[in-house]
Amino acid sequence: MINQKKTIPVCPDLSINIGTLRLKNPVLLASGTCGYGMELDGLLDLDKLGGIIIKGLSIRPRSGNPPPRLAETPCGLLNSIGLENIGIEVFIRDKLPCLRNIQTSLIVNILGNSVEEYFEMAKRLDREEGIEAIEVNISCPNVKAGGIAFGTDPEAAASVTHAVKKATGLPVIIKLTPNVTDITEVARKVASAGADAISLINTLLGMAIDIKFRRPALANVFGGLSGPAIKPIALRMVWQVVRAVDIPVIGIGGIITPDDALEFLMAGARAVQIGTATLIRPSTAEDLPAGIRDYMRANNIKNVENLRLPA
Amino acid sequence: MINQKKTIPVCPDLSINIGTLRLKNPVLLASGTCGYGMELDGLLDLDKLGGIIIKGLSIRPRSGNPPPRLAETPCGLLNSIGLENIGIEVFIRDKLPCLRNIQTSLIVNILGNSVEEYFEMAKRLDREEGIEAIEVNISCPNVKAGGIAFGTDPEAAASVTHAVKKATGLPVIIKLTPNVTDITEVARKVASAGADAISLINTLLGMAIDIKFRRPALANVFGGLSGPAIKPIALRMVWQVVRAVDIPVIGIGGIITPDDALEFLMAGARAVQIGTATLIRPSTAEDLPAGIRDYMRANNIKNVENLRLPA
Amino acid sequence: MSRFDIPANIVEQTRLAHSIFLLTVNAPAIMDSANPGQFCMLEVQDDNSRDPLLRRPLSIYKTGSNGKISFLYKEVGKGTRLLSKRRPGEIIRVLGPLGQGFRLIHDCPSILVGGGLGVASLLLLAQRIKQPHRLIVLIGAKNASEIPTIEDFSRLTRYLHIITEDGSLGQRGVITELLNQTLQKITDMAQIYTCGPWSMMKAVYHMARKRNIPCQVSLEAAMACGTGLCLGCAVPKSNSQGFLHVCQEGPVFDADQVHWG
Amino acid sequence: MSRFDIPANIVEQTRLAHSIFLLTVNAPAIMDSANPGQFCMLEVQDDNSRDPLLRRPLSIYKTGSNGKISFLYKEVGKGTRLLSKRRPGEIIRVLGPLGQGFRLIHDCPSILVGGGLGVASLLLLAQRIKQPHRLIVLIGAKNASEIPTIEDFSRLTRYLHIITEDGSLGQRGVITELLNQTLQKITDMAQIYTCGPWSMMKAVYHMARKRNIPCQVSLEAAMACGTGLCLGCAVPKSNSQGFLHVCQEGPVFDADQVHWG
Ligand SMILES: Cc1cc2nc3c(=O)[nH]c(=O)nc-3n(C[C@H](O)[C@H](O)[C@H](O)COP(=O)(O)OP(=O)(O)OC[C@H]3O[C@@H](n4cnc5c(N)ncnc54)[C@H](O)[C@@H]3O)c2cc1C
Ligand SMILES: Cc1cc2nc3c(=O)[nH]c(=O)nc-3n(C[C@H](O)[C@H](O)[C@H](O)COP(=O)(O)OP(=O)(O)OC[C@H]3O[C@@H](n4cnc5c(N)ncnc54)[C@H](O)[C@@H]3O)c2cc1C
Ligand SMILES: Cc1cc2nc3c(=O)[nH]c(=O)nc-3n(C[C@H](O)[C@H](O)[C@H](O)COP(=O)(O)O)c2cc1C
Ligand SMILES: Cc1cc2nc3c(=O)[nH]c(=O)nc-3n(C[C@H](O)[C@H](O)[C@H](O)COP(=O)(O)O)c2cc1C
Ligand code: FES
Ligand code: FES
Repeated sequence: MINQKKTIPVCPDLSINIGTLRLKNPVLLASGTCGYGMELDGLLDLDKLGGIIIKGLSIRPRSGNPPPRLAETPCGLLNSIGLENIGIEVFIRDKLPCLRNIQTSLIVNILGNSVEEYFEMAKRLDREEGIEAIEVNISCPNVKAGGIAFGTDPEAAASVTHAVKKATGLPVIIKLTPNVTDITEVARKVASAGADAISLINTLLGMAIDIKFRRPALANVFGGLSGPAIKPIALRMVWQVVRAVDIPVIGIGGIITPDDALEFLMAGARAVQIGTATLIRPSTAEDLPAGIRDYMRANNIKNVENLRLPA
Repeated sequence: MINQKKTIPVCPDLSINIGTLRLKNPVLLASGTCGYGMELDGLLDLDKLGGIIIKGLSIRPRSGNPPPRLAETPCGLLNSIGLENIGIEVFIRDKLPCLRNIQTSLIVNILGNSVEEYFEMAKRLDREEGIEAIEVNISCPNVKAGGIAFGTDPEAAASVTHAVKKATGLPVIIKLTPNVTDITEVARKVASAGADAISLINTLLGMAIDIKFRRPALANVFGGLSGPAIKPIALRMVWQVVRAVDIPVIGIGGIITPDDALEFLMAGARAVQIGTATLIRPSTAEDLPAGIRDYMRANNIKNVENLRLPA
Repeated sequence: MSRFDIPANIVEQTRLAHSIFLLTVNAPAIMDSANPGQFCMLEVQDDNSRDPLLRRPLSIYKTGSNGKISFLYKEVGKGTRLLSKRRPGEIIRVLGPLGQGFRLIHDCPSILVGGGLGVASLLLLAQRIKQPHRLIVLIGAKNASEIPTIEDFSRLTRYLHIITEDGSLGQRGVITELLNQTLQKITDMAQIYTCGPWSMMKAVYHMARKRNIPCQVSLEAAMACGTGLCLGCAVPKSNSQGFLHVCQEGPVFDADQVHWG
Repeated sequence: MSRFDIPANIVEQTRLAHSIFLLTVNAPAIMDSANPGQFCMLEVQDDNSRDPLLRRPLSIYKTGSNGKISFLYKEVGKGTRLLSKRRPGEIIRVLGPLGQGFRLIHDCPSILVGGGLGVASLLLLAQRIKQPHRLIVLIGAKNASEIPTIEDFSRLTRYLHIITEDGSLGQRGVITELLNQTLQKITDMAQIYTCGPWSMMKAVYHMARKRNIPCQVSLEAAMACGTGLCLGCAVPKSNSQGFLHVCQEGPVFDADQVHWG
C-alpha cells in the first residue's frame, strides 16, 4: 500500500491546465446544476473551486418542458428540464457582470439546434470579457438531421466542433453524450476537429413510470439520468476516452465525495465536474479540493496528473 | 385514480404467452443470477415462478475471469464473472435431469464466440426434453469480427438470430445488450430475422476504481453493471423496443419490488426477469406474482397485457 | 436572503396520528430568519447511503424557543418513512429557510384555508397575523386523524372552523362549503391564504376570484434542490408563457399567476 | 444443507473497542444448524433504501442459548458502519448458515491460528473441539484493541497464546513466531485451522506444509450472494485450473487447494 511509504511529505499542486485555461484546482460545477452561479450565494464559496460552468444557453430564451420534470430513481435523478434558459443575450446583460467578480474560472455552456446556432453563440461569447472557456453541449437534437442528437453522430459532432473553434479563440470543451455504442469514436472525431478538451458524461437517457397514476413519471416521458447511479458508466467512458485521445478529459457523473473524484482522476481525468451532488448539498464541491489534496499528500503524489493509473 | 373505481373485482389472469411458450405468470429468474437452479433449494419456491433462465452456457466449459470479479456501486453491482460455466454437455448430463422436475418453465441461456457456436448449441438443446425455450446472449465478443459484441452490431445480431432459429424449433428469445446508440435498430433487425421474443437489458458496461489500492476494482477492469441503478435505462429501452417491434419483450434491470415489475409491464413488457435482486434476497421473485395480482385486482385489470400504457 | 445548511440535532420525533409526525430539530440560524410559508430541504437518510438520493421539502410548521423548528409531516413514501425512523439525538441536515413565503397583508380580515397537511404551512402565518381578532382559520380534511394539531390553531383565534368528510371532527363536508359560509359573512376587503391539495386550492381560488378577493396559494412540486439551481420545480404560468419555479419564486404565489388547468 | 433467510430481531449491539462490535440476533433456525466456520449474509440497511445494495458476509462467532447467534465485526466501510448503527429491537435480515465450515479432525492436537478479526470464525470451532486438553489457540493482532474478546477463548483452553505487534497484549511480535514456537513443541500429528489476513494465512500454510501438517484456511472474497448463484467469489485453484468459489465450496478450504500466489 502506497500510503505506508515513509518519505518527505510533498506539498501537492492542485492546479491544472486545460488547453490554455489554467484552473486553480480540478473541481468544477457542472452545467445545469449550479444555475447562473448567484443561486448558490451564501451556500457555497465559489472562490474555492477550479471553475463554474453556467447553465446551458441557447440563442434565444427557452421555457423548457412541461412538468413533472423530475423523478427520483435508485441513487439517481431523472430530469427533463428541456434546457430552459434565459438565452445568451439576457445572460450577457444580466448575469455576466456579476459573474466577472468571482474568483474562479467562468465557463459558459452552449447548446444549439444547428451548426450555425453553435457558431453564432461562440462568436457572440468571444466578444465578452470574463469568460474563460466555452463548453459545448452536443446532446441536443440536430434539427436538420431529423432530430438525432449531434453527439450520437460522430460526423455531426465534428462539424459542431469545427464551427465553434472557427468562431472563437477561447478554449473549447466538447461535452459528450454517453448514449452511444462507442464513445471513443465520437471522442476521436471531436479531438481531430480541434477540440481543446472533452467533458463527459452528460446524462443517460432513462425513464420512470408512476404506477399510481399509470403514466410516465416525466411529462416528457424520457429524461436524463444523473447521480451516483451512473458513476460506473461515466468512469468507464472516461477511462476509455483518456486512452483514445490526446486532449484533456473532464470527468462527470455521480461524484459526491473526494473518493469519487479521485476515481475519475485515477481513470485519467484532468478535472471533474460536480452536478447532482450540488443539488442535494450545495456545499459538496467546496470540500473536494481539500479531500483530493489530503489523499495526494498521504500518498506522496505531487500533481493531479500523477494520479492517473497506467494502462 | 383508477383504483377508486367501484366495479366488480376481476380475477386477474397472470398467464402469458411468448411465442408458443406459455408461462403461468410473467416473473422469471434472469440468467447468471440463479445458478443452475438447485443453488436456490429451500430459499425460493421455483414452482411459484413463470420460469427460470439458466446460467449462460457455452459449447465448452469456461473458467471465467480472475478475481476480483465483483464491485458494489451506488445501488448497483459490477460483475466480471467472465461467463464461467460448466459447458453445455455437463449441463445436460448433470443438471438437466433434476431441472425436469421443477414445475416452472425452463429456459436455457446460451453464448458463443461465433455464429457457428450458437448454431451448434441450439441444435444440441433442441434434442433434449424439458427445455421450453432458448435465450440467446449476444453480448459476447464476436471473435471473427475482432471481438466486438454481436449485440452492438445489428447485422451480426441478425445472423445469430437466423442461425439459432434454423437450428431449433423451440421459441428463441434474443437478449440484447444496452450498450448501443439505438436499441430499436438492433431490435428491429433481430425481429425481422425471426426472433420469437426479445429480452433486455443485459448489463451496462461500467467500471470502478479502488483508490486505496490504486487499481481498477475488477481484475478485468470493465464489468457489467446491474441492479436498481440501471432500472431507468432498462425501462426506457423496453418502452422504445415495445413500440418498435411486434414480438413480445421481456423486461430486465433492477427489479426488486412488485412496483418495479409493474413499471416494466406498464412500459409494455410481456414478462420480467429478476437478476441481482435474487442475489441479495433469494426469495425476491417469489413475492412478485402475488404483488402484481394485487395491483391488477385493485385496478380492475384482467390480464397482464392490459397493464401496458398507451403511446 | 439568508439560507443555512445545518447539521441539526433532532430534539423530538412524535407520531401524532397513524402516519403523521412532528419533527423538531435544533437549528437556531434557520429559526431566526424563517418566515411564514417558507420551507426547508431535509436529508432523510444517513450519510453512508445515497438512496433516497434527494432531500425532502417540508414547510416550517413552528418555530420554538431556543432555536428549535418543527415540521409537521405525513409518511407517504420511502423518504418520509425513513425520516420517521430518525430518532432524537441523531443529526439531520436541514437547508433553509427557503423560498418566498406569504406576503402578510394587514388591515383586513385574513382567511386561512388549510386542506389536510396543508395546515403545515399556515401555523406560522396565523401567529404572525397582526390583528388576531380578524384571523379566520378554516381547516378541512378527510377525517380527524388527518389534522391532529388543531389546538395549535385554536389557541390563536376564536374563528376556527373545521370540516371533515366523515364528520369525525367539526362539520361534515368539504372545505369549500366552509369558505362559502365565511365569505358570505365578510363584507369588507379580505385576504385568503391557502395551502392544500391542488384541486382544493383551485376551487378556493375560483371562489375568491368571483368575489374579487386576493388569494395567495402555497404550491408543491417535485423538487431536487429547493434553491433554484435545477429548474425542476416548474408550474405553468397563467398566461401560458413559461413556468413558475416553486422553490424560488414560490412556494407562495398570487393565485392569479398560476395556470390552474 | 438447511439455510434460512430470517428477519431477525437485534438483541444486542455492543461496541467492544474503537471499531469492533458484537452483534447478537435472535435466529433459532440458523443457530440450530450452524457449524464452525460457516457465515451469514446480513442486510445492513433498512428496506426502504437500496444503498448499500449487497448484504455483508460475517462469520458466525457465537451461538448462544435461546436461538441467539452473535457476530463479531469490524467497522471498515459504509456497510459495517451502517450495521453498527442498528439498534436492539430493530429487525435485520440474516441468511445462513452458509458455506462449508471447518472439518473437525479429532484424535490429534488442534492448533487454531487467528489473526485480528480472523478469530471471528474460530470460537465456535474451539468450542466444538472434542479434546479440549489438546486445543491450542494462537492469536495475533496489531494491538490489544483489535482482539477484545480474548476471554471467550481463555475459557476454553489453557493453551492460549497471544502476540501483538506493539506488545500491548501477550508477547510482542507476529503470529508466525508463535506458531513456530508451538510447532517446535508438537511431536505427533496435528491439525491447523487458520483465519486472518491473506498474507498471514499464506505464511501459516507454508510453515504447516514444511512440517507436513494439514492446514485448513478460512478465506474471504467479495461476495454478492453467498449462496453460489453469482460465481463472484472466485479464488484461483492451486493447480491453476479454474477457480474455487468461497461461498459454496468454502469459506474453509484445505490450504493445498488454494493458489497462494
Ligand atoms: C414546498 C413544499 C413544502 C412541503 N411541505 C410539506 C409539509 O410540511 N408536510 C408534508 O407532509 N409534506 C410536505 N410537502 C410534501 C413532501 O415533500 C412530500 O410528501 C415528500 O417529499 C414525499 O417524499 P416520500 O419519499 O415520502 O414520497 P415519495 O416516495 O417520493 O412519493 C410518495 C407519493 O408522494 C407523492 N409526492 C412526492 N413528492 C411530492 C411533492 N413534493 N408534492 C406532492 N406529492 C409528492 C408522489 O407522487 C407519490 O405518490 C411539501 C412539499 C413541498 C414542495
Ligand atoms: C465468508 C466471510 C466471512 C467474514 N466474516 C467476517 C467477520 O466475522 N467479521 C468481520 O469483521 N468481517 C468479516 N468478513 C469481512 C466483511 O464481510 C467485510 O469487512 C465487510 O463486508 C465490509 O463491508 P463494508 O461495507 O463495511 O466495507 P466496504 O466499504 O465494502 O469496503 C471497505 C474495505 O474493506 C474491504 N473489503 C470489503 N469487503 C471485503 C471482504 N469480503 N473481504 C475482505 N475485505 C473486504 C474493501 O476492499 C475496502 O478496502 C467476512 C468476509 C467473508 C467473505
Ligand atoms: C437538472 C439538470 C440539468 C442539467 N442541465 C444541463 C445543461 O443545461 N447542459 C449540460 O451540458 N448538461 C446539463 N446537465 C448534465 C450535468 O451537467 C451532468 O453532465 C450530469 O448531470 C452528470 O453529472 P452528475 O451525475 O454529477 O449530475 C444537467 C443535469 C441535471 C441533473
Ligand atoms: C453475476 C451476474 C451474472 C450474469 N450472467 C449472465 C449470463 O450468464 N448470461 C446473461 O445473459 N446474462 C447474465 N447476467 C445479466 C442478467 O441476466 C441481467 O440481464 C442483468 O443483471 C440486469 O438485471 P438485474 O438488474 O435484475 O440484475 C448476469 C448478471 C449478473 C449480476
Ligand atoms: S427544486 Fe431545483 S429549482 Fe426548484
Ligand atoms: S458470492 Fe455469489 S457465488 Fe459466491
